[in-house]
Amino acid sequence: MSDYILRVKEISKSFSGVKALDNIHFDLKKGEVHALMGENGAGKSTFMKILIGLVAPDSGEVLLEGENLIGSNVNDTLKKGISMIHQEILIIPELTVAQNIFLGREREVSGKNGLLSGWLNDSEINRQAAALLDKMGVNIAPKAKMKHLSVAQMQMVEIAKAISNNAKVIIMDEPTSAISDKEVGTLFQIIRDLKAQGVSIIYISHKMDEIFQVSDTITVLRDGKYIGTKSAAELDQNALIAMMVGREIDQMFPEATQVFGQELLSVKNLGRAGKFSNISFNVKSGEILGLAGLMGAGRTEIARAIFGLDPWDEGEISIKQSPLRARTPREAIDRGIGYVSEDRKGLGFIPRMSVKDNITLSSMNNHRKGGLINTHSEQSVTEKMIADLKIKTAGTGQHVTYLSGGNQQKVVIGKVLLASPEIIILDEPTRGVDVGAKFEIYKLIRSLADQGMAIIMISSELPEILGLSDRILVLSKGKQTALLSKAEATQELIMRYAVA
Amino acid sequence: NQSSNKESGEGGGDKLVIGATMLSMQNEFIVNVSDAMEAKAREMGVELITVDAERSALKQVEQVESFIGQGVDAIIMNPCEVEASSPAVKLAMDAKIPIINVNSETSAKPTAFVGSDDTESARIAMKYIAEKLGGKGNVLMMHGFMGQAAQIRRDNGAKEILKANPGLKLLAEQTGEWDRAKGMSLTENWIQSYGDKINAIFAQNDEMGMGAVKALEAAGLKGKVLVVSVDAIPDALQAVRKGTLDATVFQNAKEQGGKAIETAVKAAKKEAFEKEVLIPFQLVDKGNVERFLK
Amino acid sequence: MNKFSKLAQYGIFLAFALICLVLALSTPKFFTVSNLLIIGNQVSINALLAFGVTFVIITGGIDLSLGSMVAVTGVAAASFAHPDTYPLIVPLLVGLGAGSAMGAFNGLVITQSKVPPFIVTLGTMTIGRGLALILSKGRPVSNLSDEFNFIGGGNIAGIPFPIVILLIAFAVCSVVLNKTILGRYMYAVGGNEPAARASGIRVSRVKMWVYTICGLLSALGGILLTSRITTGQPNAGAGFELDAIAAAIIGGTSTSGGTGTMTGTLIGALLIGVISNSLDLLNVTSYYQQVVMGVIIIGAVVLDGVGKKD
Amino acid sequence: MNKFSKLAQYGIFLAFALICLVLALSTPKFFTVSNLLIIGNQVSINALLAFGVTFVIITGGIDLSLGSMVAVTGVAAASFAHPDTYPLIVPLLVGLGAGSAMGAFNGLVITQSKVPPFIVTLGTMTIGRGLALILSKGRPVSNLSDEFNFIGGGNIAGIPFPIVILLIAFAVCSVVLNKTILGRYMYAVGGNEPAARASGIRVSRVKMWVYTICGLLSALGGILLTSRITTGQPNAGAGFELDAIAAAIIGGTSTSGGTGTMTGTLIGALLIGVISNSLDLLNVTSYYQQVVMGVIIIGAVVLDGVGKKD
Ligand SMILES: Nc1ncnc2c1ncn2[C@@H]1O[C@H](COP(=O)(O)OP(=O)(O)OP(=O)(O)O)[C@@H](O)[C@H]1O
Ligand SMILES: Nc1ncnc2c1ncn2[C@@H]1O[C@H](COP(=O)(O)OP(=O)(O)OP(=O)(O)O)[C@@H](O)[C@H]1O
Ligand SMILES: [Mg+2]
Ligand SMILES: [Mg+2]
Repeated sequence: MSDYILRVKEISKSFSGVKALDNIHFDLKKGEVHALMGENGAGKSTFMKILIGLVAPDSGEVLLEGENLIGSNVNDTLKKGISMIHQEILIIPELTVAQNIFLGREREVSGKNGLLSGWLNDSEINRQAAALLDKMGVNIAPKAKMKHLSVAQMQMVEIAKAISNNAKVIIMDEPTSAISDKEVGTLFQIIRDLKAQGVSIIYISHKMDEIFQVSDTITVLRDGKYIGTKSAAELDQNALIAMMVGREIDQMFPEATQVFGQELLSVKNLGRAGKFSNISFNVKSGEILGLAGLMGAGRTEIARAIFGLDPWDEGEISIKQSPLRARTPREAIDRGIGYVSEDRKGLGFIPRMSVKDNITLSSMNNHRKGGLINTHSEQSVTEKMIADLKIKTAGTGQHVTYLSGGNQQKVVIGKVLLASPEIIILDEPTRGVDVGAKFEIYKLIRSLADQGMAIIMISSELPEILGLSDRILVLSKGKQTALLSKAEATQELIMRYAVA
Repeated sequence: NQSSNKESGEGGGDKLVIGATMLSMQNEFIVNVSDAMEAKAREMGVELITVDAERSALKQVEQVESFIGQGVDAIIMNPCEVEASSPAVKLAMDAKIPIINVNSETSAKPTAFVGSDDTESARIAMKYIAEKLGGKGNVLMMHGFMGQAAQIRRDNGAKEILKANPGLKLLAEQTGEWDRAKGMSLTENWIQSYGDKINAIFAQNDEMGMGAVKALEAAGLKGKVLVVSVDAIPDALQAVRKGTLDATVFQNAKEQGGKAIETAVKAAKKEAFEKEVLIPFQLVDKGNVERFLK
Repeated sequence: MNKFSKLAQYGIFLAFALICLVLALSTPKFFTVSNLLIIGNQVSINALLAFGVTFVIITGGIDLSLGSMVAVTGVAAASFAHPDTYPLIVPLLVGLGAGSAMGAFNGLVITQSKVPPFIVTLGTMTIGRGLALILSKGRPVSNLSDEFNFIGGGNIAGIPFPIVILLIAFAVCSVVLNKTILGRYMYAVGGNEPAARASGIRVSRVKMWVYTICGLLSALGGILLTSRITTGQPNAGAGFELDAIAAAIIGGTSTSGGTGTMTGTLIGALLIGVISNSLDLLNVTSYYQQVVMGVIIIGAVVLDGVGKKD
Repeated sequence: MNKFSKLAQYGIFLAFALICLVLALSTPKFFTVSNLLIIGNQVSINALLAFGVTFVIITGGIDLSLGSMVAVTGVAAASFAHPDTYPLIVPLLVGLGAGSAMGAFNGLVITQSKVPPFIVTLGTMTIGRGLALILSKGRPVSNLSDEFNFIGGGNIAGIPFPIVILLIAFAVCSVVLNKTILGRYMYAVGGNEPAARASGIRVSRVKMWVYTICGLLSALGGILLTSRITTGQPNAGAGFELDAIAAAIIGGTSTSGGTGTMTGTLIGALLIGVISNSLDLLNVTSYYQQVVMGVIIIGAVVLDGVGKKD
């Protein structure tokens, strides 16, 4: 009994009448990695926020080494030895990496008492941050401003922050959703070290292979209810998926048909100073082109340039042989390009607008009626899209901010589809999306290609790239290093070109 | 030493420079004073630098400091406040630059004063009301910006007369912030509250008085309520002629401005000058309004 | 608008109803037809400006130049409104044109430079005030034609004309905000500007529209004011911007952009108007009026917040 | 502060230097010691308020009650500063205490209710104005002791005392912002409030501090003003809030929170002061002054933006 460090009993929580968590039980052993699994919207993050003291539960008990934590605020729980890597990146953009890592703990670091206890000791903060990042094997300058980092680098800083707290329990809510394999390797090494020191870890991820790599125990939630806890050794992928979604998924990737039509998009010698250079490729109707590369390879930058979000310096982009001129998102959309960004929250949707208003935002011209909006056509189009994409929402009027990550992603895809694109660029389309929804999205991507669209898919998950792409363009440090056919591509080959 | 510092105009280097700081160039009466000063300065061949204190005593003190720094030959100040503008007078006196107060006073004694006493204007207006009502009736008073010198003095003057006429009852007093639209709204609201009980309204300036007239006209009460205000701006004079405004109190802007420049020039040249030039107020009603219309 | 945000508005609506009830009980003069019409009349100008600034705030901007635009447009219109000079349409077009031009200038600077709206409109606030004084040479422009004065002073079937204008403007603004694509884009731009851009919305164009509309509504307010007091005052409208912004925020428009409704803003404007009317009716000493006004405004919004809690 | 943000400040610094250069060339009176001291003296009050509001804006808030706090604290201090009544420390403590209390009240309402800072401080702006009038019965409080008047009017070795206070306040505010944990938390709260909260920062406490400090600095400004004009003026300080906020934003503090420096704010305040001083020196007609002032302020910030572009 006493080897449980954290015990949770009968936690329930409702948001405006809707039950997000219903009578949850959870026990965490000392020194174990305990995976928490469930579909998007199952209540995992809400549960974790209750543990850390950011959300107050309606009822229930949280005991850390026998001490009840209910009523404690974040400040207390952090001090008592729980720390958390949040699902959404929570950083202060204007502060430096080191300042972010030790935010809230400046007093401990400065080591000063009495009158000087309010004084900052930034040289010590920088020194400790440098040591920490070095020990983790992460190459980020402690004095760099946070806002100048890539999302992946920000995520590594968040990891550093959580482990620097010397916590007994570390919650990791989708820590790998924005980082590439190399950093995942780094993280897993850290997790093993922590485990050896007796630290307990709650690990949340939608990446199945990770779960079986790191976890000792797995607990599954579904629709806010506790489903069960099993030792990782007892389970295999299919059994786990069945526990999560309540049914089995046999084949993850749909069959490719491989009949391509005319060339829709062609990119010639595209370059942007300091970001990428000499990029040339084309995509045909019905084809899925995968863009592979390590974090920071410049894939997102290329996508943004094509879509008109960023300028470019040299080269040409043509749609059906005629070049882009205005180089704005409006032109791109009008010419038939759709873009699903990797930055869902920043570029994807308007949080405080309804599902309907978001989903029709790029195609409002289809809902014009004598100068006013035709709400009827909007409503019916939205309902159809919700049904087609199986979006889980309380209704067309629900604010997108209250949807779970996977469903937010579907809303963004729906918006892009409604603008009737011929070319769709999907940047990390399944980031943070649960297995069930991932499967839906794969089917959707393939069916779009089958309908004659040209698809560019950027992904850091190699199985996804391999499973779905007809051709694969590999990038390394802003340069294109290979264009592989489906037949010749293997995980090892892609990696070889990605580090070239 | 100051003449070497002076801006040399086309005519040569010896032109006298006078710095003037005005209460507010958004106030029609003050603009008239300023125009009169400008005209007189041109006539006398002196350079006049006019700045706007925008009703802030602090700004006024700073402007006088700047004038001293620039080494002007004389300063004319149209004070924002009795007390708060006084440090400016002291600064100028200490720097041995003559300073002439125009239009209103400060508690510190300047080199000379040209103008009239605001308290008197309110006395004149209220006396007129007392007379017309036969010493008996209900009066409403509309104040300017609370706490400003003109508001305080016009309040004092009016209250003096009210005290002397126990038959006059002050039903209510509120601020209309010198503003016509605010004066109009306030009167509309008063009409709701007091309706027929109102016999007279004293507005501390013509702008508010004109607003009161508009509201009374709209309510069909104009014939029954006496409205008197202060300043004699052109609009108010027109209204007096038409009979919508019963009376206003004329303050001679032209005379004040001209005399201020004359006095400043004399003081700068160290010639003899009058230490106090008082320019009297005059009541304007239907009987004598033609004299004041250009 | 979905159910949730409609519910959120009940808060301020209830606060408003409560205050009206208290007033009706404390003075019988409050709930008379004539007094309600007076309030409507007095509220109209602030409400027009508040509608304009609601658009701006929804897109995440701010406009501090409203008051100056009232002055410039009022003076400009008045200059063409003397009796027997131009037909009525001329001063109206001049005023509305001047307001739209100033608004468009705000929009142009804001979209073309990286200067925050606060500074740009603070600058045009000062510039506008100067322009109004230059145009009028610092003196009120009076002697206006009767037709012009009807706009602010006349009645239609016993309803003051400003109230008629107010209601029409309210209807039009509500439709623009809720039923047109432009309105939808305003919410999108204020809700998440990068996402709006990535959705193909021409953000600069939306902002240009919004500041221009705000200028146009300020001009309407300026014309109404000028006509009501039968003079173009170069110093008119000082401080109006704060009242208008207050009305919008009291009505639930968030300064961070992306939310707000015209109904909320109308209630906000009415709330301010009702309080200042009734403080006069109750003859509260003017010093205390200010204290009471401040307390009630904060109180109403606190009440609103309580209503919103889940 | 790292190199990048230092560079970003060069923009406004260069704009400022450029304007000074133009002025120095157009009038020889500009670059005299006496004129520079005058400018420093004139800038001091606005700069103090701007320092206070910089803290507030960095946390993502706003304070519109600065001007009213100047009036209340000035009147309160003046009431205890008559000659031969209390020692000098009493009016100072009364003024500073009143300012801190009002600031703390702002902070309390903002953190305890869900009312946006704009509305809360607009409310206290009105309330404060009323309080100042009530305290002073609507009349200036004059006849103050010589020691009290020294604060705003005296010199130390030829340097006006307000400049000395300004420099000390600048040093202290810079240290608080850059060298203390409180300062760090201000940036964090304004930069990303949920992230600050998740890091265990007590956001409400930080906000309480910030509004209280802003009240304290306003009180310092109020005391300086009162002493300078040797009167506690109940209507003093009207409109000061906009100038102070403008100084902060011109100096690079973003209204969306999380950025800003005291050096920037100081330059912003100096810029405003220098322009208004030199427009007087150049004898620009007052109406045109406003236009020029507006154009230069927008222009300076445009220039700043150009400097910032990468
Ligand atoms: N503040 C809130 N207000 C209303 N509903 C909320 C709020 N926060 C969460 N929810 C709802 O609670 C449910 C659980 O959300 P939660 O974020 O915990 O899911 P999750 O399991 O972490 O999903 P994902 O895998 O997508 O991150 C969802 O239906 C979500 O819409
Ligand atoms: N705002 C920024 N400021 C500075 N550098 C940036 C910024 N955004 C991205 N970078 C850098 O630009 C490079 C290219 O980033 P990009 O996001 O295009 O990479 P990517 O190949 O799409 O990788 P990812 O898998 O992370 O999406 C990276 O080195 C990144 O650190
Ligand atoms: Mg989650
Ligand atoms: Mg990317």
